[in-house]
Parts: sequence; structure tokens; C-alpha cells
Amino acid sequence: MNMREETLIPKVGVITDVRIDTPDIKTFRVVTPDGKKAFDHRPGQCAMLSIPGVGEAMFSITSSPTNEEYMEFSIKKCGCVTEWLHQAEVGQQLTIRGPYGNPFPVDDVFAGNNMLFIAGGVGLAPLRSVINYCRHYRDRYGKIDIVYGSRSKDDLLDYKEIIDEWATDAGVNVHLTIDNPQDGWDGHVGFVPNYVKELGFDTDKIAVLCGPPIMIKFTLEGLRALGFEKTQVYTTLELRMKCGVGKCGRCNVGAKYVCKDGPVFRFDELDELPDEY
Amino acid sequence: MRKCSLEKINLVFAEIAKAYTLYLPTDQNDSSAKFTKWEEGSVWSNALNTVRSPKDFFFPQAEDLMEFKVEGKNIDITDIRQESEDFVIFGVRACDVKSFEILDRVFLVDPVDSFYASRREHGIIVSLACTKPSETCFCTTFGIDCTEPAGDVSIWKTETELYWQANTEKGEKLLSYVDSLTEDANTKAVDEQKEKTSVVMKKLPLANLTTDGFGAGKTMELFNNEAWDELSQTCLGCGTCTFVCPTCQCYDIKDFDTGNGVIRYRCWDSCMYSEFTKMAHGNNRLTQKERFRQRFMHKLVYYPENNDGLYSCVGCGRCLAKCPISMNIAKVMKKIGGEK
Amino acid sequence: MQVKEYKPLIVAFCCNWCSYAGADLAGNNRLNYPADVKIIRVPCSCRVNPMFILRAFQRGADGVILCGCHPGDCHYTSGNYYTRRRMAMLFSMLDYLGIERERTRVEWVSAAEGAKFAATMNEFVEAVSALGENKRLEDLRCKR
Amino acid sequence: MQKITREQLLDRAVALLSDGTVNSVLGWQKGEFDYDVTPHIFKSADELKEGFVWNDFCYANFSKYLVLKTDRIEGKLLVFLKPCDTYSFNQLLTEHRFDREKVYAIGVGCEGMVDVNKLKAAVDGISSIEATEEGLKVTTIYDDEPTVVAIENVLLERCVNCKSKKHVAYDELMGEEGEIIDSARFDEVAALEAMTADERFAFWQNELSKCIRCNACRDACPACTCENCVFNNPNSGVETKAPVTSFEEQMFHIIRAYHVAGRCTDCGECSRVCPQNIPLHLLNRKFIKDINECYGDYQAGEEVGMRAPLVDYTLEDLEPGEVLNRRGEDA
Repeated sequence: MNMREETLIPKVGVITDVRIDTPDIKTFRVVTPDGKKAFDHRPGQCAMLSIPGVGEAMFSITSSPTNEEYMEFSIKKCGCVTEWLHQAEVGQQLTIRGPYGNPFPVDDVFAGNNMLFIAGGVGLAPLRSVINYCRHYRDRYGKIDIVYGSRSKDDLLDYKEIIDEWATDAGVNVHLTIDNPQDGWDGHVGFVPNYVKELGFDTDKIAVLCGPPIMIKFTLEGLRALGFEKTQVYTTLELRMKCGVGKCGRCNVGAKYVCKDGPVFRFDELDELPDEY
Repeated sequence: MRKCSLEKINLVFAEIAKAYTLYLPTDQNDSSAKFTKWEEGSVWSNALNTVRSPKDFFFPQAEDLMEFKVEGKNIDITDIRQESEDFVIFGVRACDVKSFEILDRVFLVDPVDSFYASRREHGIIVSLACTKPSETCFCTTFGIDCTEPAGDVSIWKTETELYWQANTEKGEKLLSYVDSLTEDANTKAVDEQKEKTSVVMKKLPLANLTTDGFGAGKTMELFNNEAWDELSQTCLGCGTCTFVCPTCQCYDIKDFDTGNGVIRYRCWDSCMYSEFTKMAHGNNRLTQKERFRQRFMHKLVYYPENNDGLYSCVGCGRCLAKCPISMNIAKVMKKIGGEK
Repeated sequence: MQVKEYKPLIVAFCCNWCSYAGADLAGNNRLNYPADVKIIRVPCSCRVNPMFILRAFQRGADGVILCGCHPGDCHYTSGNYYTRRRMAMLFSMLDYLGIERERTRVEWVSAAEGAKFAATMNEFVEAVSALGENKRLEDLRCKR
Repeated sequence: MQKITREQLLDRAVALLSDGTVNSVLGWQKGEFDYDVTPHIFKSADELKEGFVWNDFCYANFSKYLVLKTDRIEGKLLVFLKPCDTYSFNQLLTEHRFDREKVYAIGVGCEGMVDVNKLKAAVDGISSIEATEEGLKVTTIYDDEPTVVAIENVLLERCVNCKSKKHVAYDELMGEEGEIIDSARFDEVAALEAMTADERFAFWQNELSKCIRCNACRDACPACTCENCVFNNPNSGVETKAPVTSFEEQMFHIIRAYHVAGRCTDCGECSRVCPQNIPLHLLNRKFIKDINECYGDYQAGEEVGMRAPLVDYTLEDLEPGEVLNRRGEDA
């Protein structure tokens, strides 16, 4: 046995709970075989999950670091690894390594500020970690606004948690929207970028964006129109990754490696990178 | 400085091979050279350099990382790493020696790649000064002096003699094994040789190639250069340049199901390949232009930006010799860097 | 030379309409053929792509035999004619690379030829046994 | 030395560009040295005059670029084709891989192209190369006396065994039309066939073990035009990036050659581009030789619309066993 540490060698993890969120998103609860958390992380960081023989992929950790019992991953079915995971049952082991990447600056930059979280579809997954972190340390942050949109009511991730917990918190405003009208939905209908403009937020806050590239593009334009500076807006990127530690070269954009220097970027930082993400 | 007669070279190799596994360039049947393990009867090649770079010794094309046993829902991970044994790479050129420093800055920074680190610690590099550079050489562009190669031991080969100089502790130790076969020497012959080689170096066709216009902070300016279209238009998208390159270090991690377990291994990958950045939801580099640009931007701008201005090219000229369509970093630098 | 009794692993690709039925008939008639023959049923012999043959060797086969309908009797009219050319070329290439030619074979076995199926398999297993283990087209990772 | 001169080709290209027959020109561009010629799409007469070359190093087969480029280019593309390139051209047309209407092809006579590896093995440190009647006059960076190298000693293998100097496709021909040549290109294959299986195995193990899986042979091959190669496709189950074991080396090269069997025109690009000098043409030629011997002489690309031998059959074809043993038990 070798005494050197090696980040590429993962730990074994066990799925202890599988929650069906939407038709194509499930949330997996993962602990080590002895029931502990695999490692500590900060909001916005990622972990590499793998199924031997199927492949390894990077996922953002959905649960808040304040959860000391387990980690959660909300995963959309879209490739080899995710399809396999969606068939997995409770008790299935997988491998896990991490945490990777830089977290959101929750304790310095965000502290004391009003927060605006804007998410589309499965883009809520990385933000849920920050939102719950902010809710846990509620007194450190000002007003919290959450704008979340999806294709339909059935595609809203964590819907129950949003309605039962987030929406009932003091000082937390939740604004939900879906793309097209639907029976049983009396909330807002329309795309996220337009909804953001309609809601017309004050610029006395920090915005965190995550969702499909097209939504990010137009929402950023919307925020700019409302008077937000790029330095006030954060997002988290996703590219193909293999090593997770800035060596395999896959997620290299400009002089940055998304796995190591990201995935969290401020929009003015992105301006200095080539448009290849 | 020590010296020995070239006639005694096979005795020297035999002595080194007693203590270490020894690799040196030997001629292949197609008139190219390749690093092979020394055994009785091996003949040291006179070729300027090997087709495959010596990065293989530290970062092999494919290596197993770990093994898994999967039973039902359970997974068992086996750490199969083994500490490398001491080995000597003999006759590494100055450019290739420099390439190890470039790889070090990727693999040895935190978190250290233990596979690479183990080999690096146990590898002893005996470098060889150049006397007859080729027209494809441009190491001087990157500040490398081919007459003064780094490494644990540097050697200079004249018509009749081999001159040795240990640069590190590992090198001293290696030299001590061949102490009885070598004798003290002055630097006169070596100095003369350096002088002569330097004259040739100045006359090389690429002697004026400069890195002006590249380096840290040039990302946006160079990324948006119009010439990328033209330079990349006939690129076939093969991986020849990346695989013969001593500094290319991108890799892929893959699983192989053997039927009685899963081996996770890593292998070289190339940013020139269309699926390099392909994800389930799309690809952020859709055309060959973007992939081509990435390779050169990484070597000439991104890497220096992260590594104190050190370029990720050593001017060994392998890609110049091997590209199927003869498109290469020298042409890119001339076109993009603005020098005509 | 052989200390342990060597039992070759044979993969037989059998066409659904003729040879697979032929194998069935061999079984029904209690005709003996070695259990080392692993049958893979394919819709037609021309479904077998060269990669199948190579992968069988990679995964530990010592011999690969392909059985289909007799030329002219293909359920899909002409599939086995294509097979004939494809496999002739592939096996010739394997031979060219120095892989023993006795390890590969194509036989036409109809649904009525249970006896031929058993005889063919016996003969093939014997021929492969004589060669010993497949060493030239093996993947060491797949050996235990 | 080529009989057609650069100026002849250049003038014609410039004329076709200026009268609007074509919009761009796929030709050879001057490199850093006298031998590193790059395929290039020229857009203007000035660009042509500055960079266009035609010499003994214009080995690249342009046919494959027609697949990659004609979709994206407006108007017609002028392409220069050497005799061997025209076979690939026809084969790609047969397979409907590019639009003939978008191409204006000029057949160019060819006297054989030089193998840079062979030339570099003969002379170190080339600083300039001049084609003369006696051969290539090579000067070096070491200020040695110029060396004259006879072209026949440094020709590419495919040119030594040239199969045809006849152009089988063109809109316009420059220079004289040549003949199909009864070459000795199958001799090496026959020599291998005459070896024992053990010898053949040893030969190929040695050659294939050199492979670094750079995919140059595949990517340069005008017959390899799949949108998504099985070796790149994670869903194929055989996606590999490195020759991890000798099996993977064998598999890649067998499948590569097999996939172009009956479609390979024997243009020799695979062997030319191989950085490790693996004689890949010996695999392709084995298939061609077998096909010729078993199913009748067939030259891929000779005409447009021919049916490739492996997607064809006759009722009387040889059995695989007969093919294997046609020269005796173990020739």
C-alpha cells in the first residue's frame, strides 16, 4: 500500500435515499458506508461521483454544509453516468471524491447583503446549497429573494421544500414561474429573464445566477437593465471534467480551469475569459 | 568534470545498469530512434532525438490508477499504486529536460499527482548536449541552451570522449558508480564544442523566431485574432502533435471492465480531438478552429499566465517533423505573433 | 506438456433460423458436443460484425465459429452471402497478422442438421484444443 | 522533378479565380522550409501568388478535404488532383460524400513525391532543396557541400509502387495523361504471406507496438469519413484512446483497415502520415490483394458508381476456409 495521498482515488459512498423530484431529476442522499459525511464542503463546491465501469462525473453538492449528516446531489438524467444513477436503488454504493472548486464567497462578500437567487431548471441544484446556508445563518444576511423557473410545475425541483420551508421563512421571498400555462398552476407564467425584469429588483443586493446558458445570457441582460453591475452578479459554470484538480486540461478556458478556479465566477471575471464555456 | 573514452561506453552502461534500470536511445529499423531499455549489445543511437518524447517515463501514455471489485450493490476499491524503482534516462536533450520542468508545474503542484511524483523522484536524468541541431530546432526561442543541458548529470560527447558533470546529489551518486571508468578532466574540449555549436544555432532557419506578442495577459487579443481561421482550416484533427509533444499533458480517465473487475486507467488525450470537451448537453468547442486555437493558446498564453511566464513549448521540433499537413507552432507563432 | 487438462472456450455465433435450430436439434437428439461451446444467437449470420469476433477473443475465447444457413437458404435472402465474403476477408486478415487460422471458422448448418452441428463443434473444439490457449489475440487485462 | 511547373498551375488558378469560375483554390502552401508544404484554401490571386507552391513535396491527398470543406464554402472550389488523388475523388463521389457541382477539379501530372523521412535520413540539417535534372540538390545548415540526392532513392513508398499515372476524374487536365501501371505493390504483401504464422505474428507485433494512437492514419484517410468513428463513440463499447494492450493495437488496426476494405484506393496517406512509420499500407493492400484474387480484380475509385466488393456477392464465392487455405495449409 502506498503512503502518498492521491486525489484521483475516491472513497466509497452509499446512497441512503432517492427522492424523485421531477420526471428527469432525482435527488440522491450519499454517506460513507459507516454512515458519516464523506467530507466537508462549502456552498457551491462540487464532488466527483462515479460508478466503476460506467464513468465518473462532476456534480454540484446540493445540500448545505450546515447539514452535518449527509450530502445530497440533485441529478438530471442526461448522459451515461446520470442514466445509470437514475436506476440506482437505496443501498447502492458509488465512489465519491472532492470537494472540488471554489465556493461562493458566503462568509465575506455575501455576508451582510441582501441576496437575489435566480435559477432555471436543474440550475437550482448548486444554489440550494447556498440558499440553505443563508437560511441557516439567517441573521448574517439581509432580505433574500428567490426567482425560480422551470418548464412546467412538474419540473420544479425541490418544490415541496420551497413551498413548505423557504416560502414560509421570514424575510425570504420566493417567486416561482413556469414556461407555459398549466392546469392547477395559478402562479406566474413566463420565462425567468422576463419575470426578473417584471419583478424589478433594487440593486442593493448580490445576485447569484444558475441555469441553462441561454437563460443566464438574457437574465444577465435583464439585471444589467435594472442597474446591476457585473461585479454584483455571480454564477457557476459547468464544463466536461475528468480530474477535478486542474491537471487533465479538459475544462481549461483561458488561463482558468473551471474545476479548480471555478466553478463559481463573478461576471466581470468571465469577461476576461474567452467565450468558450 | 569527469571524462571517459567513448570506447569504454559499453562498460559504463553495463556498470550503470548494475545499479539502475537504464534507458537510452537506440536506432530502430526505420532509421528513427527510440528510448529502449539497455541490455548487453544495445547500441547508443547517434540520432539527434527520439520520435517519442521521454515524457513517457514520467507520464506514460496509459497507466492503471486503481481497481474496483463490484459485487451486487457493493464496491471495493483497491489501491494498486507501487513506488517506482530507480531508473536512469540517458541522453536526454536540453529541450526535453526543460519539458520535465513544465510537466512538474502541472503534476507536482497541490494536489500532487502521486503517480507522476513517484516516477519523478526515482528517475535520474542524464542529459546530452547538442552538437548538430536540426533545421526544425528552435529551443533558443524559449531560452534553452542546447549546449548546456540541465538534468542530474550533463554530458558532452566529442569525437572520442564523453565528458560528465553531476548537477545534483542524485547525479553525484550515479557518477560514483562509474568512478573507476572515468577520470578528471578540464573543460577545454567542452568549451570549444559549445562555441562551435553556438555558431550553428545562430544560423538555424528558426533562429529568429520570438515569443514577442505572446505570454500572460494576451488572452483576449490573441484569442480573437483573425488568423486562426486560416491556420486551422486544413487541420485534420488528429493527435499527432499532442502525442509527440514533450509538454502536452492533457489526459483522460477511463474505466475498463475486465469481466472480473473494473480497471480505472488514465491515458493521454488530445485537445485536438472533437470529443475532448463533449458533454451530455453539448460541446463548447464545436469546430476544429476552436480546438486548434486552444492548443496553441494554452502553450503560448494560458500556461505562461499561470506559471510565471514560462512557455509550454521547448522548441524540440517534433511537431514540425511529424504533422501530416505540416502545420505547426512555428507557423502559428510567425503568423499570430506578427513577425513575417 | 499440459499438466492440467486444457479446455478451450469456444464462442459460436448461430443464426436464429438455421444453426440455432440445428443446435436445438442436436440437443433433442442427445448428440454430444462439448459444453465449452458458448452459443450466441444472432438474427442472421451477417449480423456478426468483425468487432464481435475480435471482442470474443478479447474476452477470453480460444476459438470463434460462425454458423449460418446454407448459401441460398438465408431467411433474409442474401445475408449469408455477405457473411461469406466478410468473414473470408476478416479471417484472412487475422491469418496475415499471424493468428492461427484454425481458431476461426464459418460453417453452414441447417435446422435439420443436428448431427452436423454436433460433429462440427466436436471437430472445431478438437482443432482449437490442439492449438492450446489463445495467446496472440488476447487482452491480458481480461485474464484473471 | 515535376514536369508541370508551378507557374503553369498558378496562372490557371489565377485565371479561374478571376473569371469567377471558382471562388477559392485548394492548393499547396509554402512552408518554413522547402519541404513542409501545407494544404491551404486560397481566397485571392494575391494570396496564391505569394504562397502557392508545386514541387516534389506536394504529397497531401486533397480529396478528403472536399468532404470537410465543400459544405461550408460558397461557390466552386478549385482543387488540384494528382493521379492517385483522383481515385479517392471518385470513391467519395460514389459514396455521395460531397457535391460534385461545387468542385472544379484540375488533374495534375505527377512524377512521384518525396518522402521527407527518407530525405532527412539521407541528409541532416536541410536548409534548402532545389529540384534539378540530376535530383534534389540539398544544402545544409552546417555549411557542408550541397548533396545531390537522386529522387528515386527518396520517393514515398506509394510512389515507388505507383499504381497509376492516369487521372480517372477531372474537369480539366494539365500535362500529359499517363497510364495505369502494372506495379509491384503487392510484392511485400506476398512476401509476408510466404512467411510462417509465427514470423508474421512477430513482424506485426513489432510494427503495431509502435502505435501511439494519434489517429493520423484514420483522420488523413480519404475513405474514413464517418461522422462519428466507433473508436470515438463512448456508446460503441470499444472507444479507446490509447493502445493499452497489444490487443487494442491489433483491434484498432484490423478494424481501421477492414472498414475501408473494398473502398481503399491505396492512396498511401495512412503510411505517409504515420509518425511511427508503421507500414499501414500493408494491411490495406492485403485486403485489396485478397479481393482481387478471390472476387476478381477491383480498383476502388476507378469509376464512379461501382459496387464495392464487400457489399456485393456472387453465388459461387469461395468459402472462408477455401480463402484461408488457397495456398496450402500454412503457406
